[in-house]
Amino acid sequence: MTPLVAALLAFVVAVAVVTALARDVLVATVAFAAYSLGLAVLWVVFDAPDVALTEAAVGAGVVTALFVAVLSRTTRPVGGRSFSLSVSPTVVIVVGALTAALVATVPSLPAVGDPDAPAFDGAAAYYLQETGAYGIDNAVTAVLVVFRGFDTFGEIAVVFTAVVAVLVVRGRGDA
Amino acid sequence: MSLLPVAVVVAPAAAVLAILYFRDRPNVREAWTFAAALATLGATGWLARVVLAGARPEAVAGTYVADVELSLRADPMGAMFALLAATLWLVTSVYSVGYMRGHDEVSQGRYFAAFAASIAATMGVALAANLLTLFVCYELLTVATYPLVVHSESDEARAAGRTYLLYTLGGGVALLAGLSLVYVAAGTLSFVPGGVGGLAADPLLARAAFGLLVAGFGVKTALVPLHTWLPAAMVAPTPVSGLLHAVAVVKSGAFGLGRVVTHVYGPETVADLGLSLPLSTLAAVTMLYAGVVALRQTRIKRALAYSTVSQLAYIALGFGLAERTAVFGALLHVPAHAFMKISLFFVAGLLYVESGVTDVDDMDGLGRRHPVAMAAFAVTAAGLAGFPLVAGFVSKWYLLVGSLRADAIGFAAALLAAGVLKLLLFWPMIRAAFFRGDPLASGPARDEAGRTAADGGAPDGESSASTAGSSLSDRAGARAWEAPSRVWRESAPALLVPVVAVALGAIVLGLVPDRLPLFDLATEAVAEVFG
Amino acid sequence: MIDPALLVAVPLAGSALPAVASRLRPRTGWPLALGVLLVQSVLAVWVAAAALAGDPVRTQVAGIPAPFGIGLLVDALSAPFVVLIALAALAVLAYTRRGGPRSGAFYSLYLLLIGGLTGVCVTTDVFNLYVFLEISGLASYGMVAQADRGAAALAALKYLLVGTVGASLYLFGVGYAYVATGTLDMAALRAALPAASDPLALAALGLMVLGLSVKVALFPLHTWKPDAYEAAPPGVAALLAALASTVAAYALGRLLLAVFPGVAEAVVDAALLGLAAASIVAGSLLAYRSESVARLLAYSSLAQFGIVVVGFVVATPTAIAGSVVHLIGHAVMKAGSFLVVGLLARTHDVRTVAEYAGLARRSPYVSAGFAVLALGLIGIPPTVGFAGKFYIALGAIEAGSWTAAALVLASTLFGLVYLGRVLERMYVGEGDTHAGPTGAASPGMYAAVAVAVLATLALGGVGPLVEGWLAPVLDGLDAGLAMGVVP
Amino acid sequence: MLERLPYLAAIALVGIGLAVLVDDEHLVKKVLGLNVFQTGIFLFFVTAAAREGGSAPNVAKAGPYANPLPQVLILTAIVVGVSVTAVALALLVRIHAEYGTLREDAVRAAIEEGRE
Repeated sequence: MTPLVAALLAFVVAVAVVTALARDVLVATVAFAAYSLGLAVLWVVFDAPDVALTEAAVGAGVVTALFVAVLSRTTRPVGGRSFSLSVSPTVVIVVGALTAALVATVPSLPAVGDPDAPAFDGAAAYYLQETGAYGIDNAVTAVLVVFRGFDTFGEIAVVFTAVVAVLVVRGRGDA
Repeated sequence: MSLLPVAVVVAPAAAVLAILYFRDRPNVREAWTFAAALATLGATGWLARVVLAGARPEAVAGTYVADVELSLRADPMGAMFALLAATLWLVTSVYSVGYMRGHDEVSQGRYFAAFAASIAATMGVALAANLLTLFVCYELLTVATYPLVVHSESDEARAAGRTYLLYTLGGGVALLAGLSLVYVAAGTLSFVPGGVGGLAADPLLARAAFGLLVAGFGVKTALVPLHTWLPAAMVAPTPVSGLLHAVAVVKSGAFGLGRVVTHVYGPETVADLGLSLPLSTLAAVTMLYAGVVALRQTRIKRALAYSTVSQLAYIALGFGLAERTAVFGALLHVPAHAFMKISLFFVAGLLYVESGVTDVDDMDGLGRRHPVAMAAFAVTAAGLAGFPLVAGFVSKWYLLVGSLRADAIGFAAALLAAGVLKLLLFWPMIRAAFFRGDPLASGPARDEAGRTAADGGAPDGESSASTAGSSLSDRAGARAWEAPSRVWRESAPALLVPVVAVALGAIVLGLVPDRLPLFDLATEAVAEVFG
Repeated sequence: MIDPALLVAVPLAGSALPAVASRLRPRTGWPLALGVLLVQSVLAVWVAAAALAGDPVRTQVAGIPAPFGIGLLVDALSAPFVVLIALAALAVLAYTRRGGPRSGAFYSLYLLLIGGLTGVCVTTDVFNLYVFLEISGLASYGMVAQADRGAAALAALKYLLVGTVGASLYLFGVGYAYVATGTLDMAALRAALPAASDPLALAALGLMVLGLSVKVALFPLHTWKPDAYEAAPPGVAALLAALASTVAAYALGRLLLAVFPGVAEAVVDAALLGLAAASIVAGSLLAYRSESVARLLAYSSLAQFGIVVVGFVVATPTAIAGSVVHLIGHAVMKAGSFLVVGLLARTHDVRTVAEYAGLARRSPYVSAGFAVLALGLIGIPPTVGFAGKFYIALGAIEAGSWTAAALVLASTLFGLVYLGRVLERMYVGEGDTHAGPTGAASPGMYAAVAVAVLATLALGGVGPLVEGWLAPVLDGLDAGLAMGVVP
Repeated sequence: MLERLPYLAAIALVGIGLAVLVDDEHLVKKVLGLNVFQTGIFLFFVTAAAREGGSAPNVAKAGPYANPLPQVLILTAIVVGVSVTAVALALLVRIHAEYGTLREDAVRAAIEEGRE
């Protein structure tokens, strides 16, 4: 656990809290963009450059742009305090219970970076070993297009579904 | 594989569709009812002959759920019930036409269709070869009779319909739970004369299952405290009360109870598990309680309903004793009570249609206005009280002997006490009808056809609106078939003939019971069960 | 033999056709969707028949061996659902030709939904299942929003938010399962999980079950359902009622049976039984209090899926067969009911229980059909609704789970209370019995309803068949093998 | 516990996101909450992929490598998440066009009003 990781995690959680509490949705959106960038850096630190690239481009870029575009077409609340601190007790109980249950599992999780964790056996080891055979250096790419290409096919379908759904929602599906 | 049992069920079922299709053409519609009733009676009669000759025709529709087949099998007990239902359906159809037209009821197409469907379901109950098939038909019977209960569509009828459904489907749930337990315990649901065996292996489970089955069938048998739906359901038109709530529905419950005792557990197992005493006690309590409550009723139909509750308990008691003679008595009491009670209901309906009388207090002098009908009433009432020479005597005699043979003196005393209660119930009615009052001075005002003017005297929610709403000229012009009621002052023949027929049936059952196929079938059934 | 991958690929690839073609020529969406679905149905029936007649049909996509690649499997458990999806899609399609919506994009979503749901049914990879869950989810959000009313957009958004939370919780569970075992393949998971440290397996199970429970809409995770079903166009409501929750429940069952048996069984069973009981009771109560018939039917689904979950918890062969029968039966009956609701809204402009009064006289045939469907939902024999419940109750008794048995049996009475209300109004309610029709319906709409009614009756005896199909698969389960998957 | 800090952070993000999603009346905030919620789960996966002294899973370089599989899963999940967000935002635009507000309570009130 490097201090860098700890600092990044602290930043990400802090910005997430700002996103949560900001009453002005534009402030929240900007905070969310910062949050995405923080995550992207975190992905790099965790040796996931492909995820980092996608997060920076899609998460911080496209999503933020979409939010801003929506906000520019709609109104946003003005006036009053900048942060809202009131949360309903039910939400606190439900979310708190889920969070507490999840935290209780943390000690059982393998330590971060533990090379003996089960996740490094099995499928992952197979992928790393076989990647070369397909003439691809980047194991992530190989898994994406070869070993789990069916997921990627599904992913394309998800994007297409979203496009069509947006058309339908915007009322442009009638042709 | 035989088509005969199938025909018995399909004949009334097929009539449902025809009746619905011709719902707006009364004569064609009723023709279908009669054709189906005759066909059903013919098929049932043939079936009874075949069964008496020793055959057991069977029809299997295939495995339904788990390993249980949906199948029909005619044995003496089932054939007896089927024959009874078929006979009374024909009689009731005649009466229904008279009653429904005479009373100008709404939705007659639905009425006759539901009636035929109820008979089809009853036939299924009678001929079911296993508990699951019986259950399926039992539930369908509930569904099919619901439209009859709510027929008038008044608030009271709807409330009664809700009560009816909750009780009977609740009973169905208990029944389903019970049969599931039996299936898990015994591995089969088939009816075997004398019991399937193996049920005593787990006494606790077997007792729980028996309790659930009794509760399930007990609802329709109207065992106290599951009986309250029955008086409420008297809101239905009288022929419905007659056939369904004195014969098809309640007898399906009693019949199911009998099946459980004789063909699922078997009399021996019932005795071994100590189930005989609780069931008999429950029956005896019902018998006496309902007998007392009946005395306090002011409406004729409600009094009859409580009398039914009491009489059904006789049958339950006979099965509960699980003794040869008592079971025989219980089986005989099924047709005996059916004939007697249906004629009482028919008379009650006749009095309402012809004279507008619904209350016991209004019966003064009716014996002079309706001598034939009231004579039939008196005779069958006497039979219910246990007088010799009428159907009720024979069956009660066997029940009495059976309870003595089972060394159950207490139950024998209860039987006698219940007979006295019947006497107390019916004697005031008969005395009022024949020995009191002036028919023209008492009771509600009548028009020349002997019908009530709108007087709010409708029986248990039966819509008086239809009577009040149509003017006299309407009736005279449009209803040519009403004319006979003026020619023959007694009552309309469509009403009176069925009354006389069932009353004669009750007398024949009392005079020469052993000459009738019903008696032979009951004898055969007992022989099968007790070996 | 046909590759099961085609079952997924055909509708997903075919979904491009209606959207594109209807831009070039209007009104080509419906026939194209019909064509794709016909192909799909033939494939589905063919594969299912092969799987039920002999060994399960399986494939490893792109030839990557199990457990490293993604496996697809049509066995006795998934085959009925594959066929159900294809045929229900065809029947509802017949309805939508006139009942609408009719845009090309809508039919693209329609095919995407079918492809996604089929994918959920055939995949044996827990992450792949997530992807298909999201495809079908996105498609259904879009389809709900297709309705003109403004409320539809809010209902769709609520559906989207809750549905995505459900899918994400499931994904979280996949994460735990993967961290604990290093694999995503169901069979390999089953083999590895008992060895995994307990809290992780329990967390994986808990999150996956929680996520799928949201999709199934078990109480109290149901809040999206009534709004979505009420706001959606009738055809969409029927399709979703038939398939969306059904397929999620299938996935739940598959996970419980094929992946997680043995993981903290007592706790999990108690929790699931509690969830099911809450669904049965609360769903019935909410249904009873609904004024809108569509909402009533949506709430009734809570209770019905509660019963299905009971079957999966009891998990004897009888109970599992019961859950499968009840899932299929409920799909048919509930879809049919929603089609009737749409039909009546169109022909008589009625939507609430009060407005249904006296409908039996105004529209006798449709009312009779609805009565059969409602009796089936209550569980009256000989409909399929009874068969499923009876099997589940029988299985519960065999297993000695008296609470479960009592719950299932009692649910009949609950059903009677909330559906009896509607039937009573329709048949003996005091209503405007003479008002004429306000709109016309197409033969396709009537045909779709008739198919549902006939299937409700005809499927009543399907139990022994399903039991027979499932027996070999469940035998493998008892032997400690993952369902239908050779170790 | 400290060496598992990223897991705790992931759970915290899930909790924060879920709370916003459930509690906030503003529909845009709900969608933002959904995104935070999802990315919390992504963090869980990517953390599980990290390896002590490892490098990005490029087999041309020397190992040991981070686990490529969770990374691939998250690549897919990110795209799914964006797709969902896009549809959600399209719905928001339509709701705003219809009711002129994006506060859930206000929209509900408007719908109720329209019904009466």
